[in-house]
Amino acid sequence: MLILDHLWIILALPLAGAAINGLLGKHWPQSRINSVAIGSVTLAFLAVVELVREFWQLAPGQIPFVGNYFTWILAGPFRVDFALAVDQLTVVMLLTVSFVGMLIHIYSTGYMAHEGGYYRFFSYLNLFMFFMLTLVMATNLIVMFVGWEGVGLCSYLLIGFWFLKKSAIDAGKKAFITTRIGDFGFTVGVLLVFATFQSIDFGTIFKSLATNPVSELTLTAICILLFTGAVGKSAQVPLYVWLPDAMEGPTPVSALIHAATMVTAGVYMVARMNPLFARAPVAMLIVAIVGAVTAFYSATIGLVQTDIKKVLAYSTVSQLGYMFLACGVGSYATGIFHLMTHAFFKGLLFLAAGSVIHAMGGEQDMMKMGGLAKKIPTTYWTMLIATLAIAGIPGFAGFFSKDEILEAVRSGPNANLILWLLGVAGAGMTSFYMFRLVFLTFFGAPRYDEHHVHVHESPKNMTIPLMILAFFSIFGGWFAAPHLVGGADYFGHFLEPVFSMYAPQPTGEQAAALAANPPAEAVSPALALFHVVTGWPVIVAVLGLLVAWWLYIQNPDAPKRLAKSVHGLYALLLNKYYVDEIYAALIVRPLLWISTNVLWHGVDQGLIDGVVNGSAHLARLSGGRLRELQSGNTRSYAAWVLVGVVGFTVLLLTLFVTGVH
Amino acid sequence: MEFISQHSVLVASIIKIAVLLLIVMTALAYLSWAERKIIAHIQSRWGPYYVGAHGLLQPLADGLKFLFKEDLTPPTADRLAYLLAPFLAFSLAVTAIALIPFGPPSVPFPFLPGQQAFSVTDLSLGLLVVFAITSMGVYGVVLAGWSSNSKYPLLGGLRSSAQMVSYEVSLTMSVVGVVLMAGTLNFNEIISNQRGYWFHLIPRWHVFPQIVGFLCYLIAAIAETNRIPFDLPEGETELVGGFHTEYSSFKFAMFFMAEYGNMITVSCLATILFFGGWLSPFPDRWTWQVYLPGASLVLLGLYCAYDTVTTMRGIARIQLTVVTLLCLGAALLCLLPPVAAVIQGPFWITTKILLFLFFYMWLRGTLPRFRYDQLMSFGWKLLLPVSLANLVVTAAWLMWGWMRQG
Amino acid sequence: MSVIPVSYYLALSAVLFGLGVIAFVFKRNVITIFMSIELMLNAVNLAFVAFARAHNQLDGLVFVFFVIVVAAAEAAVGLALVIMLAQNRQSLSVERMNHLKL
Amino acid sequence: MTVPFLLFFVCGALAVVGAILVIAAREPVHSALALVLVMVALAVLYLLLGAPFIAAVQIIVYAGAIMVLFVFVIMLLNAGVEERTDFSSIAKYVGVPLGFVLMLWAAHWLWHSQPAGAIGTAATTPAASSRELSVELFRQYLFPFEATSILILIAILGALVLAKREE
Repeated sequence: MLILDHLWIILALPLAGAAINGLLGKHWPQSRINSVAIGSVTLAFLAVVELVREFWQLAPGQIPFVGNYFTWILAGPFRVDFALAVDQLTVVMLLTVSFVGMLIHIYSTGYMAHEGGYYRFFSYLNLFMFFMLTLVMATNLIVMFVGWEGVGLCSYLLIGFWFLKKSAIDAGKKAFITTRIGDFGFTVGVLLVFATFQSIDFGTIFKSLATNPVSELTLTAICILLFTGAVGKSAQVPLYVWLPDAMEGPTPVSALIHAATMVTAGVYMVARMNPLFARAPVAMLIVAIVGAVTAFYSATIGLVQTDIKKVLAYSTVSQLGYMFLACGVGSYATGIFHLMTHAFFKGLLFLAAGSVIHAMGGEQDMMKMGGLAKKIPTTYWTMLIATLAIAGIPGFAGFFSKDEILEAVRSGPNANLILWLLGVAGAGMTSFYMFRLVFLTFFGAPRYDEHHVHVHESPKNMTIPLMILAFFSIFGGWFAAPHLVGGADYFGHFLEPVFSMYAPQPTGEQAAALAANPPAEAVSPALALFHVVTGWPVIVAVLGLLVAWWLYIQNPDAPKRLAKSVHGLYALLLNKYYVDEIYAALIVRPLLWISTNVLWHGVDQGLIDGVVNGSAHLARLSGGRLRELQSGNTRSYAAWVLVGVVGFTVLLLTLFVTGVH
Repeated sequence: MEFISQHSVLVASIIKIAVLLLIVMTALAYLSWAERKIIAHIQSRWGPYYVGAHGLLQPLADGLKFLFKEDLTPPTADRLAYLLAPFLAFSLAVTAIALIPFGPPSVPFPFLPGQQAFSVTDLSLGLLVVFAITSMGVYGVVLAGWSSNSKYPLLGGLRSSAQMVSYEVSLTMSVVGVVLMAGTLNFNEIISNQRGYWFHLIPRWHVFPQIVGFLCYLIAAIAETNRIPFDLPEGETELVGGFHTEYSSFKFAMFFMAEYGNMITVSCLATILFFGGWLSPFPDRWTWQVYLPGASLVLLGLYCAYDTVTTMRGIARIQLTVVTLLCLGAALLCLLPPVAAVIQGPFWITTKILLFLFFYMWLRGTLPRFRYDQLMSFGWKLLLPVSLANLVVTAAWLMWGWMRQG
Repeated sequence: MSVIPVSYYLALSAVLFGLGVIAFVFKRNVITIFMSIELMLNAVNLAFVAFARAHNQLDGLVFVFFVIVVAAAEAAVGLALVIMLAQNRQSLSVERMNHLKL
Repeated sequence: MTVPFLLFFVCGALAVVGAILVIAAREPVHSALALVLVMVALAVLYLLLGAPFIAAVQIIVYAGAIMVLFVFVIMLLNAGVEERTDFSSIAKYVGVPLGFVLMLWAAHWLWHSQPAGAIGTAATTPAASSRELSVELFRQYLFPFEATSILILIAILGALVLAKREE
């Protein structure tokens, strides 16, 4: 029980790395910084592996395994322990985060090799790992919130990493502020939780929830508030706007934070709070709707983007939408499953995209690429694999998870046809724009000036992570295969305790619903497989592939004509439905106006300064008067003191004289 | 008669005070004689010789001279303080002696039950009170220096006040060790704490364990009494007569006597604190020591007789004969067993005190004077740290002993 | 043995304190003003001892002890200050030390 | 009129006279001497109150050290008769009369007061032995005691720093 008894080690390692690099690394050679950064993260990953090994040996009664370190805040009934907990969900998250994180660290050493502020970058990355792990292992809302805000901070720092670029800084601010809006809801939610349960500790909350039920209204409020935070953090409609801009940051950052880990924090939180959501069907529905809408909506935007990273960003948003959709329909395990696979292939996509950009010498516009497949084969193949995975082509990781999600939406306990349609449509578009990306980038004739840009394959420390991730993008989902063909659901079964321990007893109509469509009756595996492979998701995916192929390989000038023919729609999509402009018009400008004219000129200059200056003036005035008293003659002072003494004596005697006599 | 029995305290005290005062005054007078003699012999001179045999009547003559000389006061002097100073100095010096026990408290006062014979008062805080009185002694010097309203006395007063205040600290500190060992501030208890013998021979006096403290005490005491080598307040070469330059006749005599009184006081303290006060240095089993007082007087008488016969001429011979007879008579008295038993304590303590006084004069005959900065740095930088260290060590040692007993 | 009421001692200490206060206000010499402070302290000490005696508790005496120590410290520092003052401006009268006034 | 009463009134009178002299004397040294008189009288009163240790400390520290220091400083600066300037009319017309008011009133009030729980100052109660006092001092009041020792140390250093002439 080395790690289980010392969970803090997992946190301490990246933190130490961050501290060392951040404080000392300024003038260090890159090799040393690398060893510190990668070393710390790798050790953390190994610790996690060891942790998993030990976790297997735990008796079911010992889960979740809580390590309590110190009481952080203690105010009346409000008690916050700095405690870490491990259960199945945590294990999955830990593995994903630390593994992908490690790979991306390694990748970064190659990608950032020629950038300034090298030590700063890795210090931030390690810090991010620290906060992310904290978030994942937290056992109460406050500690979770620490991680929550911490990753936000790191994201801000890293988006604005090139702080000389105005756009980068703006993007950073945008991300921070937008997520803050969500976090506000989250904070209120936490407070409401405490007000309701007199505790912010997960275990305590859930237990009390199971024993004495709370009014559904309250629960719905709590869930919606918490979900607001998730919406902000995980870039769902309507707060998704920051994520595309976040692509201003270095690509590894986009891969790690804005694809693989941080943005999934919202999903994780919702899954973690599943007992609450399970008892608030309205909130569940909202989650599902938001998820589905986001999935569809951002997919549409993704169709026409030309910036390679923007496309990926919108696909990320849409994939997150799928996860929420899964959570919304109550199959959290599937959501987490998709989270994991998504971490693999989306991380891979970004890294590959980064590799492409690297090869193109910083060019991000797909319209200026093309025909790279021969020049950078490794990148090409890995990217292709990732694309197949995300598109949901059978046999790849994404296929299993996404298919399960849609299956849950179609035939789960609270199925919903509309949401299913949205999801399927989104899936189709996903596959379309992903293949569009691949075709534009790697096929056709090069559209760049070959004399200036000389494309070159990335170094080993970039390509190897690509390959590893590619491997997982293929086989990362395979252990869900049996379930598809009606066999055992290993992943779901593994996670089940987390989602069933405090689950509410099924009410009448739910039981009826369960009875109505019983678990998939055991058909022959071959038949089941056939069903699945010919299911709608696959069909639309293939459809998307074909359309993309037809448009961008067969007759490359078709897209322009198409764009002309439906010009309005095209422009709408290209400008992302003008959402940024709408926000600017509706929120930002009024806010600016108010703060300028009312708060600044009115309150600040008029009121506050007035008060301050006025009081100062008053002080000077009265001081001038009082100065007469200050004769500078000690005896006078003594006399005044004496006056005071006599006054007080009189007072006291007149007050207490009766008591003494 | 019953008035006496009622106010036995009062009566006894008055009688004792009277006797003590008588003795002390005589002692003071003859100390000056002794000092002059001893210094003279150290410097191989005769010293006072003509007023009475061996100048034995010299003190009387001096006293008369002091009484009848003109008592002049500087016109610019501050009357009150000028008058107050010598009285303060003298009375305080003498008062301190009233607390010294000159014999064991067991000896009763004749005809008055429940009263001690040999100590005027037996306070539980005796040592502290003595220090209190001596600490007031500074005022005599300071006032004298200031009130004379002239340069040398002022400087002398400044010096002596600084000196006395500084050395008073180490004086007190050096004594605390003994107080710790005895666990009391009462003189008689301190003395009885020194009863007994090591190896049945060496008396359990505090000198042996507290040797460092004793040395510190000795030095500090000399400084405290403004004696050579610390007599800067009246360092003739620099300050003429120091603080009492302007004083003449009887006021001067009072300062003079005050100095001797202080000497006696500190000697008494040294004897009591470090040398077992009125305890005999010999084991009790040596019963013959009972006759030592008489024997010594006999020896003195015999010397006087010899001297009378051999060297004295004329009136001196008669005087010395009287002295001889007195000595022998006293010797006879002391040889009577009851008297001998009673006289033990006083005899021993007096002997020890006299030895100390002799030591003082001896020093004066031999040592040169310190420079003022030397004096100060010595007092603060050496004496005080050493005495403090001694205190700490003693305390630690005692603690260790207690802990070992558990 | 007759009993002296505590109130006598208290009254005496009050009188002494008052005189100390008057001295403080009345005197001009820095050193004398210091002395008047000492006088007040002494008066308070008397009250302390009287109370200690009246209630048969030692705490009062302990406080006197502390007061004396504090007085000693105060005298040490204060007099050093006075010396500096006298060296810097050739007067000990507080009425000549009105340089605080603008 | 028994002995304690006599002593009390004599010493009390001496103390008051001394205090008045402190004010009246124009020579600082005389003030100092008057203060010493007050202190000695108070010491006797302490004895009367059965606090011999405090009395001794009062004499040794107050009269024997602190006041000597005062006199010493007076001599050092040889401070003459103080000048009777009257720049502060407040002190003259408000301070002094108020002082009198305070004194007389408080004295009168206390004279008639009988503090709660006080049992007179019977000489029958035994004098506080230095042993008890020290036990109290080193057990209950150990920390304040140490604190005062630190205070003294600081005071010494401060005095040194102040009095030291910088070369």
